[in-house]
Amino acid sequence: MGEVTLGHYIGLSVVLFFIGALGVLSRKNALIVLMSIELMLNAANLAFAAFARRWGQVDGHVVVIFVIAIAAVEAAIGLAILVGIFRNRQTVDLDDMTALNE
Amino acid sequence: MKVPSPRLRWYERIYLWEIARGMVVTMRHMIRNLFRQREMPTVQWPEEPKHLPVRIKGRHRLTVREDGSPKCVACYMCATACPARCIHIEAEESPEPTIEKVPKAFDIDMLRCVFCGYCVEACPEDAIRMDTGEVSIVSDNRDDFIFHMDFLLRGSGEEWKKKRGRPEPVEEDEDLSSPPDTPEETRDGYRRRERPPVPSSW
Amino acid sequence: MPTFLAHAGTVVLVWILSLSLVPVMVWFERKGSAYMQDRTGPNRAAVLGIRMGGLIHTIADVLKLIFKEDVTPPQVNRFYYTLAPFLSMMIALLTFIVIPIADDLEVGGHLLHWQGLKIDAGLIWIFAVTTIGTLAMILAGWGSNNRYALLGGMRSSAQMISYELALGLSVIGVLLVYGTLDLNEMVRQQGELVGGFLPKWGVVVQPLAALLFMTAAVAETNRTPFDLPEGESEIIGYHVEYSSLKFALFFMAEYVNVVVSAALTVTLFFGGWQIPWLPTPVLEANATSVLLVTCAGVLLLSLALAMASVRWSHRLKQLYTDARRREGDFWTVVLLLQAALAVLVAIVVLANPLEGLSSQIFARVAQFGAFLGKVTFFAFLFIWIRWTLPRFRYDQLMNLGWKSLLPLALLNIAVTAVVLRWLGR
Amino acid sequence: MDAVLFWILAGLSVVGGLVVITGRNPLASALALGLVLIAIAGLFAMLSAHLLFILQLLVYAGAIIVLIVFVIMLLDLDDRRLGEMKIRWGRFGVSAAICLVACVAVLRGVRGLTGLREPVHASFGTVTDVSRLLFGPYLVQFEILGLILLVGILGAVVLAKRGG
Repeated sequence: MGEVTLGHYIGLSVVLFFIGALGVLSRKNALIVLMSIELMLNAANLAFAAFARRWGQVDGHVVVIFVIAIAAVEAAIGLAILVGIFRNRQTVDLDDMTALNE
Repeated sequence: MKVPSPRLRWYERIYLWEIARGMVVTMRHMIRNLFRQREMPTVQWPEEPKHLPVRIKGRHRLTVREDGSPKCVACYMCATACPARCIHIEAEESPEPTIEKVPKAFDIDMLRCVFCGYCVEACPEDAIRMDTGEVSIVSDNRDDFIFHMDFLLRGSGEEWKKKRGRPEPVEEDEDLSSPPDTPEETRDGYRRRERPPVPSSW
Repeated sequence: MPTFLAHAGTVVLVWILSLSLVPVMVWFERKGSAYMQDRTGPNRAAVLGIRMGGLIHTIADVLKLIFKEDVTPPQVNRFYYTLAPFLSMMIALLTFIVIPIADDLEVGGHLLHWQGLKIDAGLIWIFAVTTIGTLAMILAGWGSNNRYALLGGMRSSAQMISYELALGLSVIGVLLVYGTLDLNEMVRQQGELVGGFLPKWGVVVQPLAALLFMTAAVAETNRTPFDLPEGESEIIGYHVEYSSLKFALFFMAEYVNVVVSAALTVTLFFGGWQIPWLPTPVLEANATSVLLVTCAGVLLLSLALAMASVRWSHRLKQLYTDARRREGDFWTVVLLLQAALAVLVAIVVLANPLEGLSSQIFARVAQFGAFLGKVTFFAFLFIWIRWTLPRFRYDQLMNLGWKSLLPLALLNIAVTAVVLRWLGR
Repeated sequence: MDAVLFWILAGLSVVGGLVVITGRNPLASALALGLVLIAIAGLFAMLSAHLLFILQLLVYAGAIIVLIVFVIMLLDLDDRRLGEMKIRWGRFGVSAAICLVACVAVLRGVRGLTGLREPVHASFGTVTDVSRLLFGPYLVQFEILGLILLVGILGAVVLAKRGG
């Protein structure tokens, strides 16, 4: 197994970030896109926490707390918008939301 | 109809005082029952006999004539009246000239019986009664619940008398509107009996 | 590594504790409710004639629930349906591990914490884990694929979320007073005295918070008067479709939750493992006399009960012909043995008084006993409340949570902050 | 010990992440996301970030996942609508290729990072430690964060009300 270094954590963070990015790019379901964004935010959080541990400074933790709070707000607002859209259009498919395009 | 809700005082509206009062009530009951268990109204059946009304409809019995033969004339009235169809009668000719038929078999399926008492009402000969007072009919075998004629008749004999704890009430010209041989102190419909101690627990 | 082992041991200890309190809770529930309603309650099931006042019925119940057929309705979503009860039980058990059950003990240079998870944000841990508990209810309701179960699940999760706010905010006042999130540190501070004679328990310094917390805790554990999520007989709850062991898991999780709530109430507001007026150093110094007093108490109590038991035994022999007639004799013997044990311990202690490590260990055991006693009392209080109060209607429930408890909790925070500032802390 | 734990948690989070983006049913995605978040909470604990560990559980695993699950149930996506939500494998493949290339590129750069063996002081990442920064140098940002949360609450309420 070897020793776990900073590289491992950052590598995991990168992999998770790109999984999230893949979800955002390829899925059309707004719910899953929202969840993928949460995934990306978490990947970033992990990197922050790992660097904070590496340099022995908790400033990184403060940033993570900010990100968590913002993610909570984002989820709340995003889901509220989603519910609103679903009420009006009976769909959560992002490709159908082209009202401004027509 | 609109029922006006009572105006609550301030201490009633914040509930706390009333909750405390309610909890005192339940705790009082609990403590009283914990230390005076024998006064609890629960009847510890079967260790303790159940106080049944005298005229409760219990298991059926078939009444007998003075010579011991069944009063039943196999007229099928009871079987016809039975809503649960639990009475099964087979008739045969009677040896006596004054009686036309007697039952060869008289079975009651107690698993189907609903204890409605219509058979007793229907009987023109006062041959079937439900005054045994036996309501707990228990077995672990289905066959035991089909009561045959000999048991239904024997139930009116010594064994039944012992169980009943009072003299056999069968009289030819008895007044059926009031329970027979009812002692004065049980006129309220309940037999008073010394209650044995209730099993207590910790 | 020894510290790790000690933590693991404590986790196992508190789990055994919380799980073994479940049958006791069920016993309280059945026998207590029976006596409150002038009934006798369960008194038949017996092992070799020993009925233990109906406690054996709980074992019978457990056996029944285990061996019952596990009916899984065909329309359910099997994965979520199976996951939910396990999640619910797991979360109930996870909550308990941050609660300290005795003071720290220093052995051979290692500081042993009698707390499964030694974490300085212990209080937030409890809220973090209980929030996930909501998920178990939603999953149970949704996975059952039954609209009544789904409505029950939604209702209960809405209730949980609403009361979690009140629960969390009511605790903030306590946080302000003690200035820490560490539960063990909080308990240690509750050993001090206020005004020279009152122990500085949470309920003394934060009475309103204690009241709010206990109300919200009853609601969180879904017990009467807030038991709409279950509503056994009238409105169907989220676990209608469950049977056998899966139902038993929900059932046990509820009781573990009650124990956890009681333990948390005790830890935050009633001094945790503190024995009033006997902080740890004093307790260690006077270990011998405390133990002797305890022995004397046990001796007197056992003798009194043994006398009652002899009378009771006489009555049993008149009443029964089977093995149950010997139960009184059994208890008499057990109580006399207990009395003898107390005498023996007292003699041993008089010969060589407790000092050093033994007195420290005795102090921890005594504190654990105090904690256990308090937890049992509060667990009984929940049951007592259940059999006293009628159930709330759903709108009343929401009104109480959002319009009464929440503003009061906020008010409590503001007042506490102002007072603390004024006192100059 | 640490390495085993890391690889277990890392494996859980990656598998969970893949389930999140490939799940047909949003509920499966949401639960997988919960798994990822709990695994990441575990990683936080391994990085001795005590407060973050608990906050991750409280806010993410507790609140956000429950919120998402609630919304999924409110939306009542039936089988027909779920059928329309099939993954377009063409688009998915192209995106996956791009992401894979980018991921490998970044990972090559990451490989050189070492360290993490140095011990940190005992109170690292505890509530006291983090809040000393939070209420010190970052006080203004923290207050702004509170404001954002307030605005977020109001916004969510307004959005939810207007729709009905």
